[in-house]
Amino acid sequence: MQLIACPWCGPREELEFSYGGQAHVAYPSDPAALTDEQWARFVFFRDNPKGPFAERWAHSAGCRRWFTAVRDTRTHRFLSVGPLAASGSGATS
Amino acid sequence: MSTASPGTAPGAALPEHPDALWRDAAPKRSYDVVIVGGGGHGLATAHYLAKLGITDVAVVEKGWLAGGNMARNTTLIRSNYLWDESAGIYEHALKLWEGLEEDLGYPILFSQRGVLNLAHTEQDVRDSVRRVEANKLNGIDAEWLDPDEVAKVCPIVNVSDDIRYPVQGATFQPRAGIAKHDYVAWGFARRASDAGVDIIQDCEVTGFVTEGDRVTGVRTTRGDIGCGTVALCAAGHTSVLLDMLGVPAPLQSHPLQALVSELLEPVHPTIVMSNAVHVYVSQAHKGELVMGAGVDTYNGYGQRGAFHIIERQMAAAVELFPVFARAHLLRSWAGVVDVTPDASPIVGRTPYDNVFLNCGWGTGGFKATPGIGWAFADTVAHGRPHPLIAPFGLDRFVTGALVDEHGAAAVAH
Amino acid sequence: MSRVEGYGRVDRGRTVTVTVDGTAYTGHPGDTLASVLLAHDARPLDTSIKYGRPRGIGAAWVEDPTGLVQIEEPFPEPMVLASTVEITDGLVARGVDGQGRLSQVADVARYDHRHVHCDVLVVGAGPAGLTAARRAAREGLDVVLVDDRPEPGGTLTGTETIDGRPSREFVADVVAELAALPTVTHLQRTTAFGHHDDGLVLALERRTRGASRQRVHRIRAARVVIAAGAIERPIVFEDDDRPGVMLAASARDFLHRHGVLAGREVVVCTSDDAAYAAAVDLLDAAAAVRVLDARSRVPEVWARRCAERGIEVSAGTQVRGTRGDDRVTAALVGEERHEVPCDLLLVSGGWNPTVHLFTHVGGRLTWDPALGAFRPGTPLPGVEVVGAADGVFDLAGCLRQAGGPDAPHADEEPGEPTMVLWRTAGDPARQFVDLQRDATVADIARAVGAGMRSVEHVKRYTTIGTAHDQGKTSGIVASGITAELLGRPIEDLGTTTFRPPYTPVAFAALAGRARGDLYDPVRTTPIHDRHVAAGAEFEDVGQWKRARHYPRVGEDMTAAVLRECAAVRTSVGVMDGSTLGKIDVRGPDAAVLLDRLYTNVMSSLKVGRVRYGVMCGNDGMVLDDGTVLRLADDRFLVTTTTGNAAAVLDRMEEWLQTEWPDLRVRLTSVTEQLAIVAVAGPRSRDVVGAVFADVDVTNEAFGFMSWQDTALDGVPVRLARISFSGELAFEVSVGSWYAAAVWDRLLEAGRPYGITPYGTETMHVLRAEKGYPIIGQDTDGTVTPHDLGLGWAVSRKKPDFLGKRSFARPQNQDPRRKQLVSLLPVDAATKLPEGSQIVDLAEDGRLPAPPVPMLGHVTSSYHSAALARPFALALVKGGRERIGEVVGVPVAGELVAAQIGDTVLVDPEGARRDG
Amino acid sequence: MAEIQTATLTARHPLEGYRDLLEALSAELAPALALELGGLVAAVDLRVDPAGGGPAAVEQVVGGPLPTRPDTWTALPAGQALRLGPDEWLLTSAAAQPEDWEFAVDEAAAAHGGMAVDVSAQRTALRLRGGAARELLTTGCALDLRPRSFPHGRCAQTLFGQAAVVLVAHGGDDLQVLVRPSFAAHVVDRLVDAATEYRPDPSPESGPASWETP
Repeated sequence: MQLIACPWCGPREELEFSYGGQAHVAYPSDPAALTDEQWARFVFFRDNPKGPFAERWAHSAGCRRWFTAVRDTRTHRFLSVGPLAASGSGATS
Repeated sequence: MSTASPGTAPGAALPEHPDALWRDAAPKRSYDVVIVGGGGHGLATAHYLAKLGITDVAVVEKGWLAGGNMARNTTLIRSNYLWDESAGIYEHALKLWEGLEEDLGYPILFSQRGVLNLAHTEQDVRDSVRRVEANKLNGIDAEWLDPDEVAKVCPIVNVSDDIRYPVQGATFQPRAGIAKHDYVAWGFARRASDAGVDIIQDCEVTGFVTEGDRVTGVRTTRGDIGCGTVALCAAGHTSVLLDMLGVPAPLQSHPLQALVSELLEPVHPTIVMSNAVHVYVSQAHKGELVMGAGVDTYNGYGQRGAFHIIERQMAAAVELFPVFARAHLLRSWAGVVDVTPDASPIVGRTPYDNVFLNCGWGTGGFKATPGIGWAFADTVAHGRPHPLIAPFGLDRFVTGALVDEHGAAAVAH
Repeated sequence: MSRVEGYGRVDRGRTVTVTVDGTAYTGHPGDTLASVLLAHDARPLDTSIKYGRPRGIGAAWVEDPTGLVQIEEPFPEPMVLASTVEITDGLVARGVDGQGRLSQVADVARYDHRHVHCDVLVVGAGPAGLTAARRAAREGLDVVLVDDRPEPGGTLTGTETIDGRPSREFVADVVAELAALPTVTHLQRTTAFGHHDDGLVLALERRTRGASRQRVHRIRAARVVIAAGAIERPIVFEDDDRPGVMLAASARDFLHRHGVLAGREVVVCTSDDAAYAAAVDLLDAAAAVRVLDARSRVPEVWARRCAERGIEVSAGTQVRGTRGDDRVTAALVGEERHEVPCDLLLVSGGWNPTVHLFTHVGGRLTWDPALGAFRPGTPLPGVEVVGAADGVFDLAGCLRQAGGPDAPHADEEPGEPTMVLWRTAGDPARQFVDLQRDATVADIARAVGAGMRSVEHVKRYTTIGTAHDQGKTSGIVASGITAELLGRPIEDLGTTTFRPPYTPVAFAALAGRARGDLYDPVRTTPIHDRHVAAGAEFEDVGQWKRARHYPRVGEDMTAAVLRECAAVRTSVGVMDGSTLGKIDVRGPDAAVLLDRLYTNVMSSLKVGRVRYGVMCGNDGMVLDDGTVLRLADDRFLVTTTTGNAAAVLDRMEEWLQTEWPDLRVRLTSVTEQLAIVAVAGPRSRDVVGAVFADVDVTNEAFGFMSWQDTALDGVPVRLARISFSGELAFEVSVGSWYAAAVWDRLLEAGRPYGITPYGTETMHVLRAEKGYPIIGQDTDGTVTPHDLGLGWAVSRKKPDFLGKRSFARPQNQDPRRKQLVSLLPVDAATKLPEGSQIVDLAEDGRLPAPPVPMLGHVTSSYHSAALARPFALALVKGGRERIGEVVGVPVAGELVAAQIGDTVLVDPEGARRDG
Repeated sequence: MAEIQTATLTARHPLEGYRDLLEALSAELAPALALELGGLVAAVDLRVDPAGGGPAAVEQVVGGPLPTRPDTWTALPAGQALRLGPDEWLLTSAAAQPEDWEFAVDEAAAAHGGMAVDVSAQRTALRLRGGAARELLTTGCALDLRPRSFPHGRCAQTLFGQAAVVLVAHGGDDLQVLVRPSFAAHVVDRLVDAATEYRPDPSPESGPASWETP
């Protein structure tokens, strides 16, 4: 169980956080204009790299703020955390 | 061959491995079929391809043979899935398991001791009855047991009301079982190797040579290998390969942890799964308790998970099985499972004419091994998806024809 | 008896009696089961798992591969090492032949956890660990020192000299210095068993006082100092598994800790200097000793000491095997295999640093040819390895490395390098590598012959290293022998992975306090006491306990629910709806947010009004539903289902924060701020009107799907005309401090009408009679609003909302999709089991042989008081087109005929909702 | 059920059923440990941009400074101000009625685009005092609660056991735990269970009984 540095609360146990998957996936500006395939790509497809991965996390048991992080999926270690990008952070479901 | 063979009850001595297993091959210039991934699925595919007369085949494995999820899983075998599509492939696999020892000429210790899927809430009960009724109509052995009947099948389950989430009943599939994973992998490897398949270890795929919509070669750390057809069987590492091909797939790789206890006198005659409290447990042949946990929440290829998940799992185990209190955790480990949005596998075509995909099995890969090996071999041999796997194509995410096992079955492992 | 006067730190003034394999033995406080058995020259403990060969005590601590016992009394505990069990009066144990036994009764012992934070954690209280802990403590740091043995000092025997004094005095001084500091926590009998990221080390304390038997310390340290020592390595030879074959340092340990001489006629075979100390010590304790050194050069200092004592030392000599029945009677020495009588054969093939904790966090090992061992390679940030764990095997070096500027001093001992000797010549089938698994060199040879090239494959083929000891002594030897057989350097092969835990940990210790009701919170509403007092039966809904029904004496659930249903349909009932999720949605863009989240339009809702809403995922499947109250232009109160309350709020926050941060909206959970009591039935107006006399509750003044604020004795209360039963109904919401009082007032006011508390089961029946779905029961993540007949709640006007685009996918256009319908058993008597599948009804009315195509399943099924018959809701393929058709439902092997109907079975005109 | 006969609506503490137990336990464990129920106080969740004039306007109304640093709190004349997030505070008052407190703070914040929502009954408070108080919390909370890391003036939203809590450090060994009412029993049950450790005779039947301790 590693420590994750919440940009607001500071380092806390991993258990306090929830995972939001890939970051920077923007909601389509006009879903109706998309083909079924393009829509499926947005709804279901996310990157799955072995290495650094930009992700969204929420400090759900703390300040409940979302933030972005870059994490190495080979080691599971966080490389950096930062506030959310201005837009297109990729809420998914 | 469908009954538990003697000597596979908990506490039995393990049979010896044979004196010869597989040839450690060096890559040739090219093969009719290159199977990427020397795990259970890759080896089973090679075996069944050989049975179809296709033996100019290489299985390339980046590490040691069957050292990925095959070496790390908890070996549950069952087919009591809700949807027809899932039941179809898993039941086909189960039937093959029932004859696999003979087919492979290898003591795989397939022990059909049944699986109980516990229900703890009213909704669990509804979901369970629904699945049992669907199984019956699909010709799969299944029954619903009330708590007293659960206790008869597995006397150590605490069916009293004094636990936080009392057991309301369980589904039971008597033909479910466990097998010895290394024996299974090695059995497939030996037969494939005997038939002429090259098994090439320490051979990591680093890229593909493409010509239009065909892949003509596989780049590896041991040189380029020409190929007629490529069959991807890389489980948790599939995305890494697909990224090389530029083929997107809705896969996410997560750690999945498991653990064993010391050897114990027989105490647990069946398999018990409880999704509500995230625990599944059986007692393996030598007597150790083998347990699996829930999937770790975040993506990771690290083959390790967070210990708090193990702690939570231990709490659940002691709740359900009070006699486990002083059993000891001997060893814990993790594999990398590739999960999909609907908790069903992705098998079938890719945008490349001669590349076939088999991935996304999540926690269900081991139990499917002979079934998918058989159907995937048929697919590769005939250049089209076998009907059993046709529902599992990538296109379902576009049409919306998902096979949503987590929403409905409440049974993920 | 092999007890030696003048040796050992056991308390000889007191006697403790234990029973092993039916024989009573006496020992002293400070003894272990192993030392007691050795003190009594006890017969072999057990026999081996595969070949039934006798096995005894092979080492003095956790590395022993053979001395396993089952504890029977005071409480059964499977498979523990005799060497680690401290004796207590009444302890009953027996040897284990392979499998432990679990107790058949529950363990009442208490286990707990504690989180600990420190600047420095030192693992191991041997000379290096004590020195490192003292150094850190003197710097003023918060220090935690853990050590798995009963007493500090590690393997210091007391014969060493540190800072010019006997080593045990040094140990006592350091311990006293640490004990005097409030910044130091020193825990003995505490095994650091797992090392995780960011300095988290889990340690199991076997407690000797306090409220729990064992405690897991979750220690988060800024710096972890691993001073875990080293494990002596055996040399493999023929019949090396015989009782009486022991690691050399363990014999010293038994002598100096327990005053037990493990043998009187001793042969020491070694390829390393350290074993000489055992030879000398045992001779000094009156044993006869002979040393066989596999190396051609004998270390000078030890040669001299041996000569002084008359110990015969044979250089360049190896042991080849043993003789004996139940225990060793002779060593077979040299190529000639001549017999040297002995009752104790001590072995030392050098040392392996205890690298487990270093590797748990990804530390890589490197082969050190000078040491003949794997040692920690590239350092890890925040982790230090000192002393023998780092391959520093001499005392002087350990102290120097761990001690810094004021390091304690010990004299250097010049010596000869260790010779790497995995095995001596002999019959591989009788050369045991893993004594617990009965695995031999022949097994490794077979594995290699079968094509195995990786140590992981060899491990799996032979099972070496998979037993209770996880290969503490056998693992690296197996790598070495495999390397030899393959003709490759051992550094190419490496080791198998060291996985947590370092030593076995009881399940219950890991579970800690999370057992019984503490396993998971039991959430109750502020009215819970009232339900208990009224005799309610409860059901688990998530973590909540909800009143399911309120049986009267003699009633089963069916009878109670029929009565409660009838009360609501004919008079009035009350239900506690406080578990519903409630979210305050505020800000100028509140309506915009809700329009994006709900399938229907919320921006057009007028202040004072209520609207039912449905939420879908991006995949177009129903996620949740509930009511939305518009409190002001910029303020809404949203309710969610009980089970989804947290998930819905989380999802709303996720979209708001990550996708639409430009929206000026804030979300606040008020789930527990507000209690809700539903008052339902034709007399509900009378009851609510009586309690809230200042509110005009007429239909004209207080219409359906509207809300009004009022007060009760000055306490704000909100009333809403919301019905989940089709009856005239009000929801009363109040700050939850006052919920029980409001409940009481409503019951009091309802007494003239026979007001009846009703539970979730009754609520489910009433809503089902009206065709209202329960999300999660009538849906399963594959159901759209249209499938539920909620197309009216899906806006056509809004350009987009979450899930809308998915409705246009081909699958969503399929007329054969499953749709929610009612199902009435034709016999008007059978209650179809929930979850039942639905099939076409064959002409003969029989269930065909499988496979049988399925049309859908029964999602809800009840007895109806209003209909005086059982009924069900079901998802059926193309169901709405099939209304009126009769289908079959397999129940206990028979097909029950049931007719498909519209979902609304009671009051289809909706006449009752206004009273 | 004395409360239903009174003329006015009676507020009931969510942990009322534990009051006697905690009093008895505190008496037994004094001075090492005291566990008390907090009072029912008005509380609002304040959301306002910290960079604008909102905080200052609210300070005027609540009569004290709002905390500026993450995970800290300040004392108000009759309550507390806890910084819960970048734009979020919890403001309590033992002197105001919940609806009045909400109205007052909301009015002040609204002028600056902020808002306040009544959450008086959304959390309940426990107080832990005594030399063992911090250690008791370490049985279920992973935060570093050493006095130097969690001194007077700090607060933190975190987990205790399976429950979300807000921990608040007062002077010395005096700590406050805020928890949702429905999780409060879980927290108290765990604390009471853990407090067994400090009893003069800590349950010999389940601890390391004499036959197991050398």
